[in-house]
Amino acid sequence: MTWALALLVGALYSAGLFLALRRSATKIVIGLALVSHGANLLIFTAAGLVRGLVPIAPLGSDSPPPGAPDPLPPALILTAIVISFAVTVFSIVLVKRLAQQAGTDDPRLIGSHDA
Amino acid sequence: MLIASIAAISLFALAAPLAHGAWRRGAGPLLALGVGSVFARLAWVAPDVTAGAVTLERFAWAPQLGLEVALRLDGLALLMSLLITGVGAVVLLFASASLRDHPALGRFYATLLAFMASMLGLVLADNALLAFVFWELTSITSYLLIGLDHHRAEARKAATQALLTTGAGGLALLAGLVTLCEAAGTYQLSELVTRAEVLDHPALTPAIALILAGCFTKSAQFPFWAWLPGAMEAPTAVSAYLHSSTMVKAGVYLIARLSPLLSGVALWDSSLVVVGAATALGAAFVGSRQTYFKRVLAYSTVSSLGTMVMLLGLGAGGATAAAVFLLAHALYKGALFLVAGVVDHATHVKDSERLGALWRSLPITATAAALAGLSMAGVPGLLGFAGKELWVKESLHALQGGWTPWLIGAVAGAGALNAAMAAQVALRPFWLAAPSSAGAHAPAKDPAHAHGPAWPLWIGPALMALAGLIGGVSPGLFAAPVALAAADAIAGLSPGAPGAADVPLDVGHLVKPGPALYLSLGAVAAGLAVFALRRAYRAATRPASALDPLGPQSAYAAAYSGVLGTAQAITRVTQNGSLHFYLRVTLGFVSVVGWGTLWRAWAGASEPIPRTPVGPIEAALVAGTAVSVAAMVLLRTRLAVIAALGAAGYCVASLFAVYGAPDLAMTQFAVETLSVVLLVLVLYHLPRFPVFRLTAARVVDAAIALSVGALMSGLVLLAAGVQLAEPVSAYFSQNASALANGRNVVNVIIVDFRALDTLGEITVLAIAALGVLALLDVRAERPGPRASAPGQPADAHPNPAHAPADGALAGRAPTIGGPA
Amino acid sequence: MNALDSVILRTTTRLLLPVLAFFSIVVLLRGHNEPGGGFIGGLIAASGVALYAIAHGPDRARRLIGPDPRWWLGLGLTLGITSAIPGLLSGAGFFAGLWVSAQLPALGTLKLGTPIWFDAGVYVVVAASMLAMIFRLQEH
Amino acid sequence: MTAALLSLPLLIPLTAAAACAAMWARPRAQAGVCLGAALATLAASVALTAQVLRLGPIAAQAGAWPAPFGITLVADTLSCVMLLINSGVLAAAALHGLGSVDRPRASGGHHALTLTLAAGVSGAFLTGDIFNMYVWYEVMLLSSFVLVTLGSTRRQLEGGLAYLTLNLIASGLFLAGVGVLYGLTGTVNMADLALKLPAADRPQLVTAVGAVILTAFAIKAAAAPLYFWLPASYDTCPPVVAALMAGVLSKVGVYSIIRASSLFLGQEAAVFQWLLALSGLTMVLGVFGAAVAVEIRRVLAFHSVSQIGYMLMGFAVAMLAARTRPESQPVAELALAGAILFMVHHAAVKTNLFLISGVVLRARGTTRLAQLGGLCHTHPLTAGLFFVTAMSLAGVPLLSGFIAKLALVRAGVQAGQDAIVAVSLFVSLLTLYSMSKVWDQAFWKAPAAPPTKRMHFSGDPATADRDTALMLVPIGLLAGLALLIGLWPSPALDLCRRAAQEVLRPALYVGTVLGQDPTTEPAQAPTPPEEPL
Repeated sequence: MTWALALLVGALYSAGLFLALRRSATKIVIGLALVSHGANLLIFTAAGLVRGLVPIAPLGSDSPPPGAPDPLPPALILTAIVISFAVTVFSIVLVKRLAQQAGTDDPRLIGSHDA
Repeated sequence: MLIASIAAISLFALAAPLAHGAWRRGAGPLLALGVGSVFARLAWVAPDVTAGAVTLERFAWAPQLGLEVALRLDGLALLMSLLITGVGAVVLLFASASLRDHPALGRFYATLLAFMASMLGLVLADNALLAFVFWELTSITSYLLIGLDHHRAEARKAATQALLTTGAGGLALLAGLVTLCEAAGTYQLSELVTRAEVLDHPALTPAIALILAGCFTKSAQFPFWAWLPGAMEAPTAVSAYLHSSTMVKAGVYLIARLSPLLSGVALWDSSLVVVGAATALGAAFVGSRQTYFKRVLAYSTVSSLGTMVMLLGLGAGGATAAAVFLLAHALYKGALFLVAGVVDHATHVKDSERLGALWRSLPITATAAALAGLSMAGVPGLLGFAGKELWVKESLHALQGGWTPWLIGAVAGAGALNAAMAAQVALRPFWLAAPSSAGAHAPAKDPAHAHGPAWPLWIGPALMALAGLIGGVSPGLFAAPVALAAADAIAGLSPGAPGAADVPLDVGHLVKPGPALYLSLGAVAAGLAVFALRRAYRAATRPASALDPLGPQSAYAAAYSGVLGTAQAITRVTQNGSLHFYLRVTLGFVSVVGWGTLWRAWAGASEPIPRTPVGPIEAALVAGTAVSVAAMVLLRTRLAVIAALGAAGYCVASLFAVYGAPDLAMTQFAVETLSVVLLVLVLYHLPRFPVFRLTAARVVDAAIALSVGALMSGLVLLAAGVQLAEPVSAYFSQNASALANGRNVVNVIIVDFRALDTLGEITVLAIAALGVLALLDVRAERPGPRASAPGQPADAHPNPAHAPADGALAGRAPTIGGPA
Repeated sequence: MNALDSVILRTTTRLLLPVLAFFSIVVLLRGHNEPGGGFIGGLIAASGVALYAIAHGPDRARRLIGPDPRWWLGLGLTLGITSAIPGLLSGAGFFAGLWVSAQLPALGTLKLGTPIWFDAGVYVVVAASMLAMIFRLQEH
Repeated sequence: MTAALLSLPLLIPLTAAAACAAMWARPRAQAGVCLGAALATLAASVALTAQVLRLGPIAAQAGAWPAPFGITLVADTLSCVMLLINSGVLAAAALHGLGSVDRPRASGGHHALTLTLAAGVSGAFLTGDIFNMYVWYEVMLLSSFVLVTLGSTRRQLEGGLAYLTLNLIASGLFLAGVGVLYGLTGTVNMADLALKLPAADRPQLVTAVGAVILTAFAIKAAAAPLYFWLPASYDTCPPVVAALMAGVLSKVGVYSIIRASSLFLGQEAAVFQWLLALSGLTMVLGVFGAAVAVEIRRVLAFHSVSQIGYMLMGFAVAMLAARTRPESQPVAELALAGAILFMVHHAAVKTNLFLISGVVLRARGTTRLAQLGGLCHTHPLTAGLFFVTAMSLAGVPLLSGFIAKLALVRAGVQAGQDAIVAVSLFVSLLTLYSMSKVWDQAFWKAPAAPPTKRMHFSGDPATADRDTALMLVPIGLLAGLALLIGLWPSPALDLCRRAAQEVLRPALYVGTVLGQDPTTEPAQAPTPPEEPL
């Protein structure tokens, strides 16, 4: 399964970055959202996979069952998810405002002052 | 005393604008008096210094960097500092009259005095880095002085050229000094010149090359001299002071300062002689074809600087000649520049050929010009003769040392052409008849100046010319002791030891029949002949202007446009405004660096990749994610792509759920739902994506994206297999319940163990909310329905797409101070 | 988007709102022991108000929550930051958890501590930022 | 006490930001809060620095959870210097903002976002935890995204898109790198990583992870060839925002490179060889852009890139010297001290130049060189302050830039890195050129055209003079700082050298965070739960 998830991480990054290279600011933002999915899955997979147990201590017990998955990666990913959500929402509104002003969301048509 | 001198002049610089504001006319003479008092103080100790006393003053500055305020007054420093303060006082006086009505006179005083303080610091500095500090300050103050009349484009251009040329040299000098001093292990100049062991150091050659590059640019040697004639855009007072008497001698000074160590090194000596001689002859040739006062003087200055540089390459005898020449040149050339200023002031004519018989209206000035001109031409009885005579003598001497006879040709030619130039500026306008052409000006026509110039104007040239005369007639009075003490310092002779000081300078000793005398008198005669036949000479030499494209000005222009053209070309490619290009380069870099390093890491890893059984649910989820991702790449409507994004997110969330992270899964489900809703809300109205086509660009993009993706897969596999240490998270599982009162370890981590992360996270969320509001509310463009508030200017741009970026803010705000 | 002209929706949301609000608080409080917590709780609360806004229009929803969402943002952040202070004052260090427990009849022991205070801050910030964005996008 | 002091540079701006958000409708009050918080942050940073200079590096564990389990805040001299930069620039921007931030921008959240930006930067400088650093990175990045686009002009949005996209890619890489690090070592505490990674003795593995993380940092630092976002965005936003970003933001990337690679990522000397090569490329490409740019803020933006190169150069020279020859420790210290001093200098000077461009923009409505001119007659004070600051940037003596440059050149020559020294001096010449170009075109030249009627005054034109005067206060102070460092460099040099010494001895940092160093607050268990209500 590690192999499969590793390839999936690669697929998420590849597709996300490929979208970021397209002629649409919308696709860029969506692609970056996909990249952050990839990063989350990467953290998750890199730390090791455990199936069927949760890192929650059962009632009456002081600690989760032995062999429960590492609780830290989910906590880190939780933070990362919220952050990437916040960034995605902001960026998509940015793209919308840009598209409203420029009449297109093609970065090749709008981003030219920098040349 | 030394630091006090520099501090006093710096103080004058700071006080100058105030003084000018308070006293107007009186400020200049007052400041000149102040500088004069510093001169007097230095002159007071001169007898001690020429007798061999060396004054040292040291103060800590930045010991961490080897930067120390170490000041040292020896013979060479004395010569230079007397010139700096003496000529400085006279020039201030001159400027107070010649620039009387200049709007920036206060600022001019301040800058000139700041320059003077820097120059004084440079010649007194005994620390290489301190010397460099002052060296750079002279470049900057000179920039400001050349650009004093900055409304004129030529002045600004000349200022920039001077700044860039001397600035480039300065940086070379810094590198050279640091290299040399690091090799020698000391930054103290007086210590450095005794470290002969550095002569075997491999860094010596680059250090010499770099130091000479600095000195040659500053002292306007071939091929860097182009900035100096340009610098004549400055007011005459500035030219007289900076560009003939002092700053341009900084390079010569530094060469002299390092001579005790480096004299005798083949590269050093031969560079000085070859470049110096080339400059002396080349500049003399160019100058002898000019007629404008300041141009002639500028090129003759360059030529003289070449002479001094050349002499410094000729050993101890050359040092004596150089010191005498330096003193003589400062006096006559300073005088002639001021004379040119007086003439310009009186007649507003800059071309020496269009003037004549000025001795009638400007008798004192004409006399001063005559004396200075004779000195410059090298006529016996004046200090200039001593300088020239020693020069010729040393050149002949060098011939025996194996130098090519061409050298003598260069010396003779330069001497002759300098004599011609002396006649051109000192003889032609004053003592010859006015030209008959209609453009001729007689100053008497100008009633304002009919009574001759004010005393501050003529006193300077008169004093300097007189000094040249006294120096020639009675060298023992001041010229010989000062110059010879300097020569001792240049030759590295310990003060008081028998050496150069034995060289007699009085006319009786110098006028001895021999090749030297014949040669130098011949040169004067040839010069006069050139002057007499100047029209024919100029006509005959006109073909030489074909060489201009190879000249220093062209070299500067080529370097300037070459560097900027390269910069332009590169910047146009790199910062081309295409986000797509930026992304490609960035991702390409990631891919190259990532694979380059991952490859080696893989090769060194032997751990197996962990295998966990794949159940049907996981398989379905992986497949679902993969399909959604593929759909995102292939689909063309926005809604479909957003839906696919949501599907991918749900699949990933389900994977989290399967592998024991329920909180994570819950959050991801919630966030994914919200994202999709918001994306749809925001993007609902936008058009479809462009049509999918397989193009070469797309293939490249795909390759880059796949490469980075594969890199990430590789990293995951590496990290999943290799475990270098036990995870710290066992601590969380053990203590969450007992110490943190929570059974859900993930949540306890979020709100307690790693609460700081979460604090940052909610801050991000809050910022995003503020950001969305700001994007939608604060609008500088596109006056929509909200914009039609009363009081809004009617000239709102009809087409928002073409509104200027800094347009009026729509809505409730008046305007926004936006970027342009 | 204006309020949907639907009596049913209005009535439903009016009824749903207190339920969701209560539920969100429960999720917030139980997060320490079971899946849940401030983030999810805040999202649930926000979705309740968002539904209300869809049914009754953003103006009435704004009146419902009282001050502007930005005020609530400030409050939530302040809650989060100030939960660091008791630990600082007690000398244990900032963000150090301090706990008190109360015996509640019928419910057993209720443990309250600064981490829950902190989680409440998370709850408020999440809800407020969601509402700030949703209201504005709705009005736009 | 220590814990309080360590958390204040983070908590003060964050609390003030919360207050500003709550006071969204009262811009003047927000400006006041912002300034007050900035000064308080500055005071806290100074106090913290004093403490660190007295006691050595100090650490505090958030939530009192012992390292490496909780999140550690740790301040060594380098962190303190960076905090001083951050709070100083924040204070300058807040002061300037009193005059330059108009009402719509203020109610759009300018002050709150300025404060969150500062908080994020403080967090990044203080945290001893690499994932936590990621979080603070995102705080400051999103703050800066909003600040860059605040006003929503088309150019701002365009610049914002480039800025956002490239920085989010950096975030994606950073996060991935952190995940891989955790997967390898099971820890995200940087001191713990500094113990565990070398112990594993797998330098090639570390370099592979390091390549990803350092590339992410290099994007944020705007090193070549990853700097495109910076010139694309700095000249589109209000000068006060550009000042904030140029002053501190890209230095966070440099700081992170220094911190991470000196502690645990730089196990192979080749890493620093590459860094050195990139630093040269960064300098040259940046200064080329500046030399040909025709707009003041664009010139300044490109220079920011170029000067990032100097900072990286100093660090790379230092690490190469320290790694290759143990006896060259003093050289390494000087090089790194030079790099750190360069950051201090650059923060003061570049911030100031952007602030001055704000005055120019206010006065003339444009910062395009062709349309400017005559400012040295109409605005002599501004002209003087610009000249001093610009010359400092160009490394002219008696000013801060010279001291920093001299330290780098000396160390470079001592370390035998002649090529990079040559490059840096060439770049220095072009810096001088482009500064003189701005001076020439904007200040010296006769005005190109009479100022347009449509001036870009924000707020009330009646208060324009007062506003400009307010804007000049921080400009004067920063120019004074450049002069002070130039004239009296010893204290700054000593501070930077001490910071360098500590960076070059990672054991000190590790001991402070993990060990029983007396200055570390002992890790305490939380108060027992069973206390009566």
